[in-house]
Amino acid sequence: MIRDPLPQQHCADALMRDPGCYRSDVKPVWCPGCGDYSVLSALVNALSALQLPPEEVALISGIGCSSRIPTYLSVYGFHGVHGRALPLATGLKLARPDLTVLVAGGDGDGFSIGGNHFLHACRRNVDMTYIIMDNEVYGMTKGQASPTTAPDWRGSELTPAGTGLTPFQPLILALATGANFVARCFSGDPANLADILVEAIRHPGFSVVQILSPCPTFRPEQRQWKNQVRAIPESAATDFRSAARFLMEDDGLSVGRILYRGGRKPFMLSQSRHSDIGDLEVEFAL
Amino acid sequence: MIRDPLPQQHCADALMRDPGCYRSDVKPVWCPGCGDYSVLSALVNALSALQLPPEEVALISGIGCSSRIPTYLSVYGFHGVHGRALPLATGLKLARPDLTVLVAGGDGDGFSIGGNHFLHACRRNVDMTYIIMDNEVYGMTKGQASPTTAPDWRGSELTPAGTGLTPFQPLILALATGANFVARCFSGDPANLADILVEAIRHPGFSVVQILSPCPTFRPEQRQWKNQVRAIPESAATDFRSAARFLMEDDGLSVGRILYRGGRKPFMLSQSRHSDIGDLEVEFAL
Amino acid sequence: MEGAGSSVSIALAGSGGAGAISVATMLVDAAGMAQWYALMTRSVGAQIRGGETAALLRFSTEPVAAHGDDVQVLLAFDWQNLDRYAAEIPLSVGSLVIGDQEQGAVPEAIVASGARHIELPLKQLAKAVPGGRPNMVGMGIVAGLIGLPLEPLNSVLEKFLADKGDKVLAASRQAMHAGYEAAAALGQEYRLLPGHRLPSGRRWSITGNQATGLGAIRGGIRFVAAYPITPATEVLEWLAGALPKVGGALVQVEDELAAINQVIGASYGGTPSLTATAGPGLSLMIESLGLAVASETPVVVVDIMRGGPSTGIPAKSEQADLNIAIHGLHGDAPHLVLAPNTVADCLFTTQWATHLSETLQAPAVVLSDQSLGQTKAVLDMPAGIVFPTRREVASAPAADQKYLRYADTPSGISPMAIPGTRGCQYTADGLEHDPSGAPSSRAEDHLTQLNKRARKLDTYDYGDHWADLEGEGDMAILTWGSSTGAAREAARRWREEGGKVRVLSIRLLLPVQPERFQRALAGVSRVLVVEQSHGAQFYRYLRAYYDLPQQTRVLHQPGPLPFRPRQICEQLPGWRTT
Amino acid sequence: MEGAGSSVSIALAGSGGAGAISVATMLVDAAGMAQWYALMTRSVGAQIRGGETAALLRFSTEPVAAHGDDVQVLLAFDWQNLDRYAAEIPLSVGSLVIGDQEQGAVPEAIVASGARHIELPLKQLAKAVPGGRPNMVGMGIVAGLIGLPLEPLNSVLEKFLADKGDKVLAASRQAMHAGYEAAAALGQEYRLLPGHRLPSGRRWSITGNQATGLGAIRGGIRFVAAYPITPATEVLEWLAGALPKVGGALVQVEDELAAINQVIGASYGGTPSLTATAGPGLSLMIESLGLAVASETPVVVVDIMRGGPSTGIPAKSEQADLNIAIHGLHGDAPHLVLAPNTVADCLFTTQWATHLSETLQAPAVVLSDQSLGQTKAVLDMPAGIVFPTRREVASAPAADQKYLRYADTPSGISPMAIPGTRGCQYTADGLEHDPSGAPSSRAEDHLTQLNKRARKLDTYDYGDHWADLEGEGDMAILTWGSSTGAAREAARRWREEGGKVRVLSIRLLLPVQPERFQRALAGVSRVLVVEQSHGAQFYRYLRAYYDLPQQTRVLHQPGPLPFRPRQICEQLPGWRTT
Amino acid sequence: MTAGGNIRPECSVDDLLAYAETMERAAAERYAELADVMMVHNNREVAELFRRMAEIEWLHVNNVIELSRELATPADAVQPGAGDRLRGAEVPDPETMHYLHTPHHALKLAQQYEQSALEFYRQLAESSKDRELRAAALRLAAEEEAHLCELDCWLARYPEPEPDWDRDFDPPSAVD
Ligand SMILES: Cc1ncc(C[n+]2csc(CCOP(=O)(O)OP(=O)(O)O)c2C)c(N)n1
Ligand SMILES: Cc1ncc(C[n+]2csc(CCOP(=O)(O)OP(=O)(O)O)c2C)c(N)n1
Ligand code: SF4
Ligand code: SF4
Ligand SMILES: [Mg+2]
Ligand SMILES: [Mg+2]
Repeated sequence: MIRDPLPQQHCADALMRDPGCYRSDVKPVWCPGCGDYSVLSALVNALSALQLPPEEVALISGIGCSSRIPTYLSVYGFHGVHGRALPLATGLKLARPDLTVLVAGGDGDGFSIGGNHFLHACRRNVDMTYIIMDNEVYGMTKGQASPTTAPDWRGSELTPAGTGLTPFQPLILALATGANFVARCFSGDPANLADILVEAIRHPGFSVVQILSPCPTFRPEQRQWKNQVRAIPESAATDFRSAARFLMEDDGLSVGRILYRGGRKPFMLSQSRHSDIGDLEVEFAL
Repeated sequence: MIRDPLPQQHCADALMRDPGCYRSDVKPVWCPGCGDYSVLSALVNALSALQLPPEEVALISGIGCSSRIPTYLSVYGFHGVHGRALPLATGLKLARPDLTVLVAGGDGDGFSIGGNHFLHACRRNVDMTYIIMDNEVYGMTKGQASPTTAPDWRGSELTPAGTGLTPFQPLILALATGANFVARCFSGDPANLADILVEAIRHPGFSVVQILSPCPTFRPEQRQWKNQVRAIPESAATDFRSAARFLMEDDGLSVGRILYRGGRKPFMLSQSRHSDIGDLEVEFAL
Repeated sequence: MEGAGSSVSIALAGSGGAGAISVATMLVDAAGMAQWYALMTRSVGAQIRGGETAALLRFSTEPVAAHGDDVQVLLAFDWQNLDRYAAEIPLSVGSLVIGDQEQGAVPEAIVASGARHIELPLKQLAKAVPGGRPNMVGMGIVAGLIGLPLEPLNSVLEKFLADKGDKVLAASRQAMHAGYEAAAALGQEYRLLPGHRLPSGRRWSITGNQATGLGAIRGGIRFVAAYPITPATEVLEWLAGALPKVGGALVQVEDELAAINQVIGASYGGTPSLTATAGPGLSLMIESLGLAVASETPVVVVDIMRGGPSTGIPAKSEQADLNIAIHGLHGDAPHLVLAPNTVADCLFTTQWATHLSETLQAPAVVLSDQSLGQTKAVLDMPAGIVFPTRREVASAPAADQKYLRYADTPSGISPMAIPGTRGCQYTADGLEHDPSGAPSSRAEDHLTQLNKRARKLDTYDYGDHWADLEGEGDMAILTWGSSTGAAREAARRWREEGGKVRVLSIRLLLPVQPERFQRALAGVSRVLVVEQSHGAQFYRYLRAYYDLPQQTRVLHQPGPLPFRPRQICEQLPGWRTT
Repeated sequence: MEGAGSSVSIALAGSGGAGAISVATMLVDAAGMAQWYALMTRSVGAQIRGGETAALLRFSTEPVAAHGDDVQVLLAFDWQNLDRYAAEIPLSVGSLVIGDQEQGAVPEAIVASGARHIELPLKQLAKAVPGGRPNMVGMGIVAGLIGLPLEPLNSVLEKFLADKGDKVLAASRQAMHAGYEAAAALGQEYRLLPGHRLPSGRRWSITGNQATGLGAIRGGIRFVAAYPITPATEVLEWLAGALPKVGGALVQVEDELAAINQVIGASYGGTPSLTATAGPGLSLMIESLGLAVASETPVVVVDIMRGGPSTGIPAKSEQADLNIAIHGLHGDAPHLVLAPNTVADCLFTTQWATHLSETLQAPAVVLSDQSLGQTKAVLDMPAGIVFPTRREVASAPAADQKYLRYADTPSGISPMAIPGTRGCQYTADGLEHDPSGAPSSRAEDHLTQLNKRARKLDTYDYGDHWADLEGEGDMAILTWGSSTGAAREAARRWREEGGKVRVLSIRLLLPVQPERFQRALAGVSRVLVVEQSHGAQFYRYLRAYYDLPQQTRVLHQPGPLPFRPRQICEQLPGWRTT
Repeated sequence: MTAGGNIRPECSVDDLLAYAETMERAAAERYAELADVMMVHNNREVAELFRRMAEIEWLHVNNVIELSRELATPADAVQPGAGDRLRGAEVPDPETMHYLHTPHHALKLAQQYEQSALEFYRQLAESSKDRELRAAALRLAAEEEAHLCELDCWLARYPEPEPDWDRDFDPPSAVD
């Protein structure tokens, strides 16, 4: 990899950590043109802006093209099984509240097999940031419809007549179940994405950032997204209601703004009182 | 069980099927005072009102006190595993569209372990009726908090300080994900419940009926529900928006009315074209 | 069969609400205070409340781990639906049945046993005391029958009824006394000899599920993810209360898929973590257990086995999850499987499992069962074993070196970096990987990692804890888990009759220990395998991994009935002569 | 090693986009039209697109089920990252490597093999044709080398490029011709003898995954629930297209938990149903497979095995899901496990599995693997076997009788009422139940149902299909699934050298058939077990259930490399002499 | 997308140079990344080209540093925000890539971004009232122009490919 000629060492010690400090030396296997590259760029820039020590950040994912992302960063990572990134991350954060915990993955991983954990993670409101690279398709298994796929998309042999199903609206559900921060972005505007990721990571509680991230291989028409997306109007983002109302009308292509920031207290486990194991045993002694 | 003195036989043949025709001779193991008894009554009354031949009805459930219900009816039943009633019923209905398929279970079964299937069943909109006996607790495992439990309920040793979680709002999620019929009832008003069940079963597509059904054993305070519930105002039920708006404000104790009836076409599998297996093999022949 | 005097078996039965279980619980504690040992299991109907209930009690002057062959005394508060579980209360001609004639005739199933039957007016005796209840009368009768002194009885009553007020306490005490006196008329036949005097606090009263929880905490577990399921819920409930006191915590989660993944996540973060479940829940955890294997993340999964398959018989015991625990994972996925064999051993085995899992960076499945877990026993205070080592962790590598999470070390154990450790960032992965953790599908990397994961488990020295061996001779009973109690009692009887027999109860089921096994069975030519499963799962497992002598017999029966020592004895002499 | 003349092995390699796979696919079909047999497997890198790709081809005058020992010709369109999978292209001193010097030097790994190396200007030859591509030139070279006539080549080109327009077709044909001619200079060494002439349509070109799909449809499957996973997705994709044509349907679902439950539901409704997955998905289906056992609902679950544990190596083959398929369920849960052993057998075994599952009202797991599933083969048209029976269904009982869903019949099979049948309403249950289906936790009911569920599987007469036996002698190779091809080829060579050996490939893995096994191995004193797993899972399984001779050896290796016949041969003579 | 981020005609020279350095750096890194991407996908030819581009961008970085030194601007006048580094006019968009791209495509891509950078600096030079800023912008513009010329020369060597350049006979592979 061609890198900034500065030595790597500064990443651990220097006062100023470049984005490059957050990248590992494993090269992505994503297809050229995949939106996930930009998500990766935006994420490392966000981490650099936050100047978080890489060893105090953990990035957890499931399975899918997008879920490969932890390997490409130099933070702690866990590439788990399909659909279970959120509970894995939750366990980690609950046991290690000192870490900055990020979760990343795709629309299939998060909303199909992982849908239940998504709901319950929003309800639980643990202080983590969930980054969904939504390409409305299962990229890794060669292009089947995902929950966010339009009902009439006929590109997969598994659903040759389209799915006929109401697409899954992750942000409406996130709002309805209690997520504390909700935003939608577009990988084609990584600068804006990076800015919003910074906010999402900073915000306490469970933050959900849905990113339209095209899959040119199985959804070549998504190359057009860059001409189709539009900015979320400021008015949509004034409060919970306006955000909910906006999302119900929206076609999913409005991006680039934080829609909701809540004030709910993040969930934590209280493990305050300390006593000796012997004290526990008293209850059994006769 | 004390039954209609008429011989059972008439149930199969007669033009008029009594509610008793829909009851089996297995006696419920529910605690005296459990709301599920009234749900059972209402359901057999609804089936009688619809005069559905018992052999053309299938009632599918998961695991929980409430999920024991199929055994108590004389229709076809399947008491499956915890949390999987909806996919089991979906498979049945897709393969056998001629049957009337009902699904029943508890708040734990449906929204905790089964939450993902709930979302996807709403999206899929197969013509079935889902009857949730919501007691805001896991009855069968002796009283732990369920997704619908209030965050400050301290009755379980597993969550001695309360769950601290945002309660799960099944009807908002049902609306948001595409259910075609949404209602909330109270087991304490079985007459109204029976009427609404009739409508739910009649309505095409996926119908969701949430029933407040008290668990006097682990939530004795629910005996007060009968004094606390109130009627859903008519205005709430005019359309999708009004229903959604109403639910967002409601405390969950408004009952007795259908909140939403949609016009979405139920999902079915097309298995129209008939050809010979030999025709399939042609593609392989050289 | 058992010598009256050193052990007595008593059943209390009645429909739910009659109070059989609470009385039995108090009797167990009182017996412990009276310097005896005791155990209590229960059998319940399908109803949540008000169902048929029986408590099976055994009191003894020596530590006791299994029920006897027969129930010597059955005291029934009523006869409601007793036939539904009569099979679980083995009566014989020598048994005494005490009923209250006000509750109707003795059921046919009981009469058929040939047991002696007497009537005592429990309800009337209770009514004579204002606020008195028949169960307290029953408690007095049992106490009187076995000669339990009044002092411990009074003190357990005080403890259990502490928050009920003085009036209730006085009435209860009085009703109990009435029963105690009524028992005097029934003779001395069931009186127990005095037990060994131990200093106060040296006897414990504990259930297997509580012991499992305590073992976990002793082992270092500080994070637990919980989804309730019978009969594992009490492990979780006990831990929910105990963990915060030692700086840990429990979280209730949405399902078992979440539970196993949360504990993997917490453990990845450096906190020893556990979840407890039963067969259906274990099934759901299988995929992610494989992730723990591949990512080399230690986690402990306790399975309190119940009747299977599927939902099966949730409240009853069976040893039929051995197959899934040993072989349930897809791919080649070496891991640890352990099983406690007594109530007390629930503590040790869970603690050891935690130690091994942490040391070997592999998931450990602990197979307890309903009969161990829900048995309440009076036993000698378990020894406070402390295991020295903990997880081998990595520290920052030298400047010119790259940290390799999955380094191919000689022991197979690779130092694990805990997030927060500077310079050791890596990605844990369930995909096959090279030593650094980067995904790889190369045959070479696959082989290296498969070898390493197998080697770390296979070459570790597990010491003597792998199994419990007792006795000598050329005959051996091979067993595991909760069947051990009955097997040991059968062996004891056999030896009392002059025979020789070994009992080998395997605690470490995976990885297998063929050399230790061979040593333990050196000179043995006849083996009787004893297990509570329909499919003879333990026997098949033994065949697959161990060499058994030609003369091997299998005594296997499914749940819910536990083995009675007699059943095992019957296999011994008959077998000897043929 | 293999006689040039009757068989030739060729590898085509190049980075994705070079067209190695498409050329190989066309060559296979063309070979079939030319009255030969062929098979093709592929090896791909980690990239979705543009990764390193190799197609391994074998052409033969006789039916062929495994690759040979070496690749005789390697044609590389480029050398990009070939070292990443060089291990999968075994070259030897006798091999010929054809490269294009424009693509740079031959990699070290290739040179090291000692293979002969020549350069052909593939790219230049292609450029000479307007619109010509190097892969077409390559296709011509291979065709020329093996003597494939032009006519079938032209017709596959026409078929494959039908929608690309005449210009593309003409350019491709011309480029292919250029290669064909270039091959003439390379000599006759790799020419194949003429194959047996069969009537048109009597040879099929099909992949194992397609054959599985077709077997399912032939078996009567009409409902499929699908969640995609490599390498099972193609089974589902093929079925999605095919099912509606025969009145069935496929539905894509939210996860594997939904998939297994949907098929249970559909089957309960009377429709034979199937789902296909790989190890991770099978793990998630475990709990509900137990439900199918307990509720006695037939379902077929196809597991296309891949490298494990956990996510493992998704695109590569391994036979390591045997343990979970046999033993993965909690409780005692008898079920069916079958495994096809050739591409063609994927059809038969899936069909038979469906038949057995329907007949015995039990779930059947079919263990295929990536190497069978994703191999494309030219083979003789599979025979159209028709199984007579179908699910035993109940009709309305007499007026005075109650329908008992789980009646304790002598065969253990209880007639199953299909919803809609009047008077037979019952509740299917995963809770233990009495014969009517009502929940019961009584020991007696439990035993009755456990016995019945075991008996129906154990006493059924499975006939000769349980295994394939070939050869004779006192030595046997014991194998299963995709390892069978290499084992058979090794045995053939052994026999050609005058030796005797049996090959027993077990198709019905559960229930076990000890008597048939004993008969098949009568007179055998030495056994070589061959399987592709690190943990020797098949060997352990055999030990658990069958009696093996003292002299038993195990040749087991994990994926992703397949067995080469030579590896097995090497075990035979050495073993014979020691 | 706002090319140039917060850089407006009324900004200072310090701002411009800080911006320019960040941008050139980002572009260099991005080209290097694109080179990696193409290497992973075995498109060596295009990878080499991007590697060259990256080197050229590093030269630009050094030139900006040089210029800063000449103008004696403080090292980091403006702290770039998280997104600013990605907001530059000449940072190529990875989403336009294709694994079968030919050098022609790659050069076209580079041209597009260099062109937009050129226009950005030119416009700034035209619209700013600050003389110093105009001079600096013009110098940066000149550099981009030179780079563009170079690209033109290269492009001449790589004619437009056949219209079906993106046709891949091989199916994609599923890896998880
Ligand atoms: C249990 C399980 N089921 C199925 C799969 C196969 N699988 C791998 S990735 C994937 C879908 C990925 O889609 P998405 O999450 O949207 O990620 P993308 O590839 O589109 O980024 C599936 C179904 C698996 N690995 N594990
Ligand atoms: C896989 C699995 N996990 C856990 C359980 C234990 N379990 C049985 S019922 C139940 C909860 C029931 O709650 P709900 O659905 O609300 O029903 P209720 O009893 O309140 O009617 C649980 C956790 C189980 N049977 N299977
Ligand atoms: S298949 Fe789609 S999602 Fe996957 S790497 Fe390629 S472009 Fe990205
Ligand atoms: S425990 Fe509660 S839900 Fe269950 S039967 Fe009793 S009252 Fe009903
Ligand atoms: Mg996706
Ligand atoms: Mg409930």
